[in-house]
Amino acid sequence: MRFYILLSLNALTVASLYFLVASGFSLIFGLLRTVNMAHGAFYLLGAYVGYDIASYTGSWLLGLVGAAVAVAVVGLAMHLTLLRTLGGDELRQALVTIGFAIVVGDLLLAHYGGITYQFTPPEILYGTTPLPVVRGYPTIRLVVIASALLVGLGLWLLIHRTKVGMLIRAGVDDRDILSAMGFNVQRVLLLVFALGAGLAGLAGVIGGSALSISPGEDARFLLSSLVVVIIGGMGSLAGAALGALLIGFAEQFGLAFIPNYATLLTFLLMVAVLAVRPQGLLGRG
Amino acid sequence: QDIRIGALATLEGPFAQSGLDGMRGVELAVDAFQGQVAGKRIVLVKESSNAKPDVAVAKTRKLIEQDKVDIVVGPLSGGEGIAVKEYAKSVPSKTFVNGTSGAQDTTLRDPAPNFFRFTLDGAQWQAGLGSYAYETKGYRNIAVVSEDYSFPYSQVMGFQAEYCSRGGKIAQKNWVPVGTKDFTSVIAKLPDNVDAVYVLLGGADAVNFLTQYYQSGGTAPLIGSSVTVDQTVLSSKGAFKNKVLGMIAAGPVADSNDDPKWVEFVKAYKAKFPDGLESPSLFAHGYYVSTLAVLQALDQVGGTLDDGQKAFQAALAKTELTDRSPTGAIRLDENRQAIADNFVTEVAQRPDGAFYSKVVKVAKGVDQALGMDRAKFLALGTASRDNPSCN
Amino acid sequence: MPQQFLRHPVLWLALAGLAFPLVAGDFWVGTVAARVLIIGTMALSLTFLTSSAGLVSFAQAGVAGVAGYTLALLSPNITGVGMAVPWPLAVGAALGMGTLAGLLVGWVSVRSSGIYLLMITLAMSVSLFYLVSQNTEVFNGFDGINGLKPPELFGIDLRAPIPFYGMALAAAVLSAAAVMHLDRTPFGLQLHALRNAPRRVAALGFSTTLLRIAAFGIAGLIASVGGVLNTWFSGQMSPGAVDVHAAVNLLVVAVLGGIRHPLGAFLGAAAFVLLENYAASVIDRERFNLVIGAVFIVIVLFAKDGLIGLIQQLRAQIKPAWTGVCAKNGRKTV
Amino acid sequence: MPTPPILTVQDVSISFGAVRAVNGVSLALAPGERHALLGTNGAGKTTLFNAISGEVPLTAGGIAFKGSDISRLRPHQRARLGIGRTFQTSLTFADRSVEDNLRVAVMGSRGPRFSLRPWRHHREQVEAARACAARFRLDEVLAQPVATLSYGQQRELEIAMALAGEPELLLMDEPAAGMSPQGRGRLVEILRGLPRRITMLFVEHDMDVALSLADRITVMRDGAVVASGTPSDIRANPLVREIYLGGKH
Amino acid sequence: MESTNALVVSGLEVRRGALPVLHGVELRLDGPSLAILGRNGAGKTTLCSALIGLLPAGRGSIRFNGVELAGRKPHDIAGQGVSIVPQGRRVFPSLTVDEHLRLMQGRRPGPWTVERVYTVFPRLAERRRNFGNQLSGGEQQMLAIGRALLTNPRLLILDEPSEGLAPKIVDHLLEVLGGLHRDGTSVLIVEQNLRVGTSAAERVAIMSGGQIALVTSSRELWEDDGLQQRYLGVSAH
Ligand SMILES: Nc1ncnc2c1ncn2[C@@H]1O[C@H](COP(=O)(O)OP(=O)(O)OP(=O)(O)O)[C@@H](O)[C@H]1O
Ligand SMILES: Nc1ncnc2c1ncn2[C@@H]1O[C@H](COP(=O)(O)OP(=O)(O)OP(=O)(O)O)[C@@H](O)[C@H]1O
Ligand SMILES: [Mg+2]
Ligand SMILES: [Mg+2]
Repeated sequence: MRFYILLSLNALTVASLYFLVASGFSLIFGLLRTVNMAHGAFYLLGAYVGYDIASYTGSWLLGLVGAAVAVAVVGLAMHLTLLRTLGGDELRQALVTIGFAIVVGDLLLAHYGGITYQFTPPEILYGTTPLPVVRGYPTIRLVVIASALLVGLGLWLLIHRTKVGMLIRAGVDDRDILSAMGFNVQRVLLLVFALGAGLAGLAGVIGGSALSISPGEDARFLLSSLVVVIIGGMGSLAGAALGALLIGFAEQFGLAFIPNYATLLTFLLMVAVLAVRPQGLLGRG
Repeated sequence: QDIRIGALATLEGPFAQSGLDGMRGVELAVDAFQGQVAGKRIVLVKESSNAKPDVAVAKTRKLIEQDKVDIVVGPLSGGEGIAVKEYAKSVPSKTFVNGTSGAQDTTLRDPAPNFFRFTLDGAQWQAGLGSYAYETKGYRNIAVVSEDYSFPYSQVMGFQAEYCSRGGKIAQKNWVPVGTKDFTSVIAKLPDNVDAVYVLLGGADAVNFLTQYYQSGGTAPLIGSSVTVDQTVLSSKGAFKNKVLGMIAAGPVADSNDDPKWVEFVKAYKAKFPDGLESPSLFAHGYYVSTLAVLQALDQVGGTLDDGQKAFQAALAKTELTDRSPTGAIRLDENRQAIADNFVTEVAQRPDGAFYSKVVKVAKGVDQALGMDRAKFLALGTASRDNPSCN
Repeated sequence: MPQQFLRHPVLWLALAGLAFPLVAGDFWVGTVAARVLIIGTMALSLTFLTSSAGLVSFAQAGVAGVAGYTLALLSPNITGVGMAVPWPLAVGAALGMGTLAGLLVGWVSVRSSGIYLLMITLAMSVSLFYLVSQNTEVFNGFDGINGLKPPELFGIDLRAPIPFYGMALAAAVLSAAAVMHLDRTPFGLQLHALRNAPRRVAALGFSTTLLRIAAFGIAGLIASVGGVLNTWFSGQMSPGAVDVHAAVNLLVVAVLGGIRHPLGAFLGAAAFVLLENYAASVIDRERFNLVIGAVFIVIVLFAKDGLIGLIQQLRAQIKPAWTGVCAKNGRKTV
Repeated sequence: MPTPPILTVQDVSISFGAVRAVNGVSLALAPGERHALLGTNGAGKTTLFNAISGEVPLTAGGIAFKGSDISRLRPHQRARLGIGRTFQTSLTFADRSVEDNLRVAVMGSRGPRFSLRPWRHHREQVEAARACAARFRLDEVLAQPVATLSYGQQRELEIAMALAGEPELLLMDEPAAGMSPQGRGRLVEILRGLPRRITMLFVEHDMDVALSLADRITVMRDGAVVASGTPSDIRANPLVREIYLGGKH
Repeated sequence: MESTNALVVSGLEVRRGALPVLHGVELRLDGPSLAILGRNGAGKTTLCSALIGLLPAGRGSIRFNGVELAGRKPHDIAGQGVSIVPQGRRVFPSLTVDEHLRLMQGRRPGPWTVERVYTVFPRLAERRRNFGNQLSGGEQQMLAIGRALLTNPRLLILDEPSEGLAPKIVDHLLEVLGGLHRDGTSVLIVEQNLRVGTSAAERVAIMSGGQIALVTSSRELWEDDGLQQRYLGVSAH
């Protein structure tokens, strides 16, 4: 019993982390219809920058905020310089972001080297929280779950309860007409891009605290974001949450029971979902 | 005329740090000869692979065909080694000296006559550890958490050769896919009653495992493989380190080794690479001794390579590193595989707070059959998830 | 005379390919150029899918990998897996299995389009990666299958640089010619129609399912040709050949070269292989990924239709008479 | 005994979630009949068309073509049986030329459907495509990509493509929409000139076009049929005047 | 407030791709309304797109109430009080009917509210939860019109608004358009349907080959078969 609860908690943690990263990815896709292949690089960049800020100021929270802001700015810059000129050409946008990701990844490797970094979050976050049945659970992992809930709720309100959300969706459908109706689509676009990138940066710090930071994490989280968002349905926040949960559980239970083929399982799951529901679980077809 | 040496290591991806350190080893060795041998200048050509065999072969081909190197030192990881060895057979007039790749079959089965390995293989790197765990530490029943590919398989084989033959039991083996980052579910599965957990993970995976193990309240002592608590892990930034004090592991190098040649080597390393690791890793060491051997043999044949490298290869096969080796004598067996010393270590902390591995036992002159009868050892077959079994 | 014109590009490929060994050394021929042709052929399968049927697939490297693994398992190897059969049989089986894999990809993804198609194909290829890297019994896991060699044919050792190159060139030219030919047939036009408006295609009486699966099958065959050559070329087959990077690389190659024209695949492959080998000499050896990334960005930003587009533009300026040719089959959208 | 109907729509209902778009509609078309389907916006006309051509599944009821049930067939199978259609919003192959569009349309019914032989072996189809273009005066823009045509020209191509397949039953969803008065005149002329072996069912909001083409008219509102009869019956029907035609007709 | 808006287009040239489509369009709208008629491909949609800024004006000027619109961004032009019902409707598939309308509400002050649109097109109220792609063609057209009205424009451009609408709804639309000038809104309507075009506006401009060929009063055109034959190739009678 304890084992299963632990497994579920682990799955929840992983799902939360995936959701945190994937939500920004989904958001950016939602507006730009661009598969931002640099999203993993944003994550990693946020983690490293956050680490520097946190160790310089001694405040984990400052690291968290600073990373989000810094990566949002980088995202803005990337959008302004690289993406905007490409208009709606999705394939080329994807390619440019791949190039950007390679460059960022290499610069990070040059600067931070290949060693593994780990945050030293405040003592209260780093310890163990007593819980019934499972006795104790790492506090930082509970923090991951909580932040995913917070971010999810915030984004949901933004998209479904505010005009900005409608704008985002309308912008996906027909940018020209939306601008002809008097909206500065470019500005909304920029904002959303910055927000999505900032979320990746934030996730970097949280992920770097719960797990660790090292080269290669960018590709890993890019892939996981893709899987999560695709299974759930592109551009759907609830879909991303559902996708993250599915993958989190498949991964952790797989790891416990059929470790050899655990990852294979998650990808086969994705194939199965898409073969049956080509637009993802909650995507509108 | 110059002598051209190609150095192949992984400078990208998760193994980038290791590759970098390997390259440092090559440079140190060339420095030890003041950049020339028998009056000929040594020209180094570096090339990067990414731990993939096909890329390693492509880059090796490039070194040979395009950069026209005479000798290749490398590659770094297991699968690459076997692929390069196979390629080596097609260019008998060039010489290949392994970097740190530790797959047994690179030299154990179907070896290439022009492929040399002056480092130990994955199984040899665990020599001494099994008996130390059983006898000195008194572990009788352990669990294994390991990455799921050939290098850890052979490390487990090396460990079991001593541990199981003395009567040690393995309660559970967990093979996790390479690249797993969250081990908590594996940790939750570990039996409560084991004496120790034998961890065969490297780099970031090791850091993650160690952190998660202690966060999850793990108390059983840990045993490490050759890469679990090396300097790439010990010098990483993280809070897990206070807990790993006293953890035992084994490998071809130890950070603190009283051997004056080792001390000298570390000094040279730190002087040349102030921003390198706290202490040279097994990668720096492996590439260092391999390059040293090349240079020493070249010296012996007066730098002649124009006989299709025959004389040089013959000399290399007989090369023994004694004075120059920082880790004790190294010589080759009939398959051109190293017989050398291996170190059992314990994690310790310096007064300045830095962590290091300290030698607690030396396994002398470890051969590829791990002291067994060679025929019997070969009959065991290739190491795999459940071969050999522990009983 | 449109057909004569259409044939031109492949003719160039063939002529340039035949002339190359006369001016270049063994390394350039046997290693660089042969690799360009191999990667180009694999990327061609993607170019074909995308430019004609509008299907973007991340699975082509995986499909090539299926062919590669089939060949490896049916050839003598030092890993001791599989069962060796005469090489023509092994090659035939490899091409067959690759085509089947292509058909399977098409069948499973038949209802997906756009980014979803990209992702379901990616998922399939990643699944293959995890299967072969985790399965030790058949595929020997992470380490793959080693010690594979091209056969001897009529006393010619295909391992030697020039013969191997010749084989790769023949395969590339044939594949490119096949793709160009398809574009001139009703089937080719039907694929174009499918790309534009699948609903309409169905309403006109075509089975869109069949058309799509057929396109994937053809692409699978082309990718398999590349896969077989690649296995011989690197002498081994391991999961690395079917991992995400391999999948992404093919897309990069296809887009760099220009996805609207079959020759683009080969141009892209040339750029890619050269970069891979020589980016390191441009700056510090450890930082060559930086160069690669930057070059991608520059090419994608400034060459709308990839390198082939650049060349067409250049030619348009030099000799306007030629542009008609390329614009005709080069321009697929407005 | 009258000839058996070529198309029978029997008690068809179609729901989208809570919206019942079509509600128990029955319809029978005699061979050669030219039948107009009128109705208020959102009455379910397009939905009914989609059901006949196989794009939308039936919630209830059945559809028979030439005496056999086709409710379970996929769209392309129905097309091959001889049902051609146009779409309310043009669906053409935007980046191909007008001629290419028509070639595909010709091949749909006449084949070849999967030929790997180059075009020079398919003279007949190429000729048929050109002839079809000429009929709609699209021959001037034959080589132009469809995306560069004006809206109205695209509408004309839309119809031309459906006719190119020479279907036995032709479904047209607002064929005249977007066409200039001149184009409408031409369209009516072309459709009237079609041989009687082609049965037509069409939706049209332009009364002039509808009345000058149709033998019979069915009027729908909110998913159900409210009136059916000859053009003059319908024109005189007070309910139709009230809910659909308004004052000016 | 009666409409006192003035739109003056002079020497307007616009390309589509490499192809010049408008060749020096001269047009004035200073009354409440103007209809533009012309054959398919004459350039009407191109003109509308240029007016709202979706296509760049190559040469020439577009002045609205004295403000130069040429060269401005669409959202900027919309900010000047120009709105459009585009050809082909182009509603947003991922917004519900209600969201379409609420998104536009309150951008500019004026008489149009979501409720008023629902009163004008009751059908939309019945379908308020349907997404844009779950509407019939005519419903989409109503939504496109409602969406544009909600911006409370001073100049409303309608590109073939009667397309797909049932005759009765067309009549209704004409009434609505007829009342707009009282709110200070001028109407520029492109039509294929001669009856609709001439009833919606007092004056008509006939476009041909990318130029304005004739400007006349609606009544004159409606009654003169010869004129219709000459410029439109048909007559309504
Ligand atoms: N996917 C859908 N989901 C929900 N409702 C839908 C969907 N598609 C259509 N509807 C509704 O079904 C009804 C019938 O639509 P249909 O398109 O058949 O009307 P129509 O008679 O063709 O109208 P029009 O003359 O305006 O084109 C409409 O009220 C529409 O809102
Ligand atoms: N994207 C485009 N690229 C090139 N040419 C185009 C494009 N769109 C339209 N054209 C051309 O511009 C001309 C004018 O088109 P436009 O759509 O403005 O005509 P219109 O008067 O609105 O016709 P309709 O009544 O059919 O809507 C046409 O000849 C058309 O072929
Ligand atoms: Mg309709
Ligand atoms: Mg128009």
